[in-house]
Amino acid sequence: MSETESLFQVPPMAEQERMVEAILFAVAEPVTLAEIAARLPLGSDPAEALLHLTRRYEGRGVHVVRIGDAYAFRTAPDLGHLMHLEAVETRKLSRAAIETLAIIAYHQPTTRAEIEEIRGVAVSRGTVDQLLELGWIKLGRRRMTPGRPVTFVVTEAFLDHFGLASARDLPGLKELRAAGLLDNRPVPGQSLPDEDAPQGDQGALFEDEGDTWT
Amino acid sequence: MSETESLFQVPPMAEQERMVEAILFAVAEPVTLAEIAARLPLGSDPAEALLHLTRRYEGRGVHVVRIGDAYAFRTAPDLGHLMHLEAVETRKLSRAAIETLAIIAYHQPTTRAEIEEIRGVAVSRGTVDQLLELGWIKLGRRRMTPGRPVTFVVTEAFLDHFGLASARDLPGLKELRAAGLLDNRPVPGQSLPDEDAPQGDQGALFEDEGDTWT
Amino acid sequence: MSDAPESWDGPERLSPADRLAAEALIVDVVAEQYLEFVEEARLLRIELAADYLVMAAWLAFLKSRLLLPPDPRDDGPSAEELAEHLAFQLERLAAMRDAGAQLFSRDQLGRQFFARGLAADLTQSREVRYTATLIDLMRAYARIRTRDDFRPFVLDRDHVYTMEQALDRMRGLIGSTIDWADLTSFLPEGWSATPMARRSATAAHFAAVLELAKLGKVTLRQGDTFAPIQLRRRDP
Repeated sequence: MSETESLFQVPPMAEQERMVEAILFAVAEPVTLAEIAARLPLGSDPAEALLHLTRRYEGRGVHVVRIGDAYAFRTAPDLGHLMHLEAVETRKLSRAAIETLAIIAYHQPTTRAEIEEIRGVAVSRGTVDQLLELGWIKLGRRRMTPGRPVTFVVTEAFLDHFGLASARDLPGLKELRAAGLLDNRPVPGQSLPDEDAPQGDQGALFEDEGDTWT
Repeated sequence: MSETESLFQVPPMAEQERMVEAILFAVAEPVTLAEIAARLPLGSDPAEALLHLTRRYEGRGVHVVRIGDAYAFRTAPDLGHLMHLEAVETRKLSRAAIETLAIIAYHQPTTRAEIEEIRGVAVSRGTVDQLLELGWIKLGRRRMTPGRPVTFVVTEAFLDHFGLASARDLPGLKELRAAGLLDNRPVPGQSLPDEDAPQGDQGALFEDEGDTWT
Repeated sequence: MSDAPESWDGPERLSPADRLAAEALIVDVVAEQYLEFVEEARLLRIELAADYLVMAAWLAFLKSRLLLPPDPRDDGPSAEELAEHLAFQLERLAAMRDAGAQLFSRDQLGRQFFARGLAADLTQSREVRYTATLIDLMRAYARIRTRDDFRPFVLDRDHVYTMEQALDRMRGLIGSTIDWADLTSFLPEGWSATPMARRSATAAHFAAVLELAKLGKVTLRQGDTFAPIQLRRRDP
């Protein structure tokens, strides 16, 4: 028996499961495994407790869902009609916003220029703003290409909203990738900046200008 | 057999229990039997379903409790201590604080005098203290100028909170403009400049800061 | 059923010239119809989505490429390559539209499934936590900087190195550049001290050597994106 276990009483697994149940029930937002662990007594096994809990709620009116590396209770989708009073009437997204969101989700991290390349039209100001404000996209790392453009990625709130455990679970992702439709293909006669170019010395001349290019 | 029962398929009791479970979970306040009945299919027996549900949650991490003549899920009293961390009230940062934070993020390392110069108003001690307490800013090196003023820089916790990989990932002014953040929504009582107004020296202004973020 | 693919004389059995001719014909017909449609829509004052117009422009361009005999000196992309890329773009856009539609046909939070409604019922030990989002931060910064736009116009010339100055300077220096040398090594002393001065001097010298290259006095090269720009005297 390790010192930790002898010093602290580790509750039995059934009790740990109760604790995880109480924590997940208490909040509306997904809770990460690390956050759960921080609340459980030392020596607990939150992953194991979560597994038990998930099984217990299979087929019930609420169940445990995974969102990124976090977990939450959500009502079973087949019972949605009972909650019509709670249903939130969200502003309908424009076609442009839906396309932009899909492009970011399937091509992430992606830049504004790439979104425009795929859509064939300029991305209107406000479209990206709207998606940012919904909390469905956020800024990713800057791309190490000329201009160091910011990239966009989808958020945990996006996954939560669409009931996705991870971005890998996007519908049709594998097929699209296999069909080469997620490749970045340059327009004939124009070369794309080489993204695998060594990045070590690129700052030499334009080091300070990074932010002023758009 | 009554006419109602023959006309409508009454779901089995297990299904009714699932429904009550989902309703109690999703509704934002305690629900009365009458309210539950109104949501369930005709011919259901909410009292019976509620009884089953209450029994099912006996000894679990959450319970079905009666509050007046309404019902709700509540954390099991013995697990209340797990929720201590949860009992937080979130408040938006004041405008002075968010502006000060923004200036530090974009200009770091920066001194109080510089913040005041950019904001055009004095920075109250409380504002800086608040940001320090939040762990979003910290003291940087002293500036090697007369008086050797302290400088402020943003912290790891700041990057974490705002989902940034580094302070370099903050969008530049042109990107803010492109995202519609500069002119779509004027702050009440403050007019923002026309989109087409000459922007000549704004780029130059911003350019100077390139070096200061790393 | 299984022998269908073998018996089918697909485009790959055609000679490249035949294929191009066939594709040209198809594109021609499609382009014609498309342009007619756009024109009609315009006459009917139907508001066309911008991508329709982009497509029309693409097709018109492609058609012109296909109709004109290829210029042997033109090393630009062939009409065939352009047609292929257009097909890829269309397919990719359609795929993204479809993906968007699929996304929104999923069960959604707050519509088909719900989060805990009573999440705020925890009242023990209340702690105030301040929060702000990235949007708040960016808005705040944008607000401050926009305010600055109103400052009276002044010329900040302290750190500005003009192209004329740089040109004068470089004219005197190029004689000694027999070997390749980095542009940055030509910056005047004292002009690397502050970022503003360094940038201004760099830009001015860059413009100056471009001018000298145009006059045939120097040769410029750059190994790669972001690589140092190098120059060498060009002997007449």
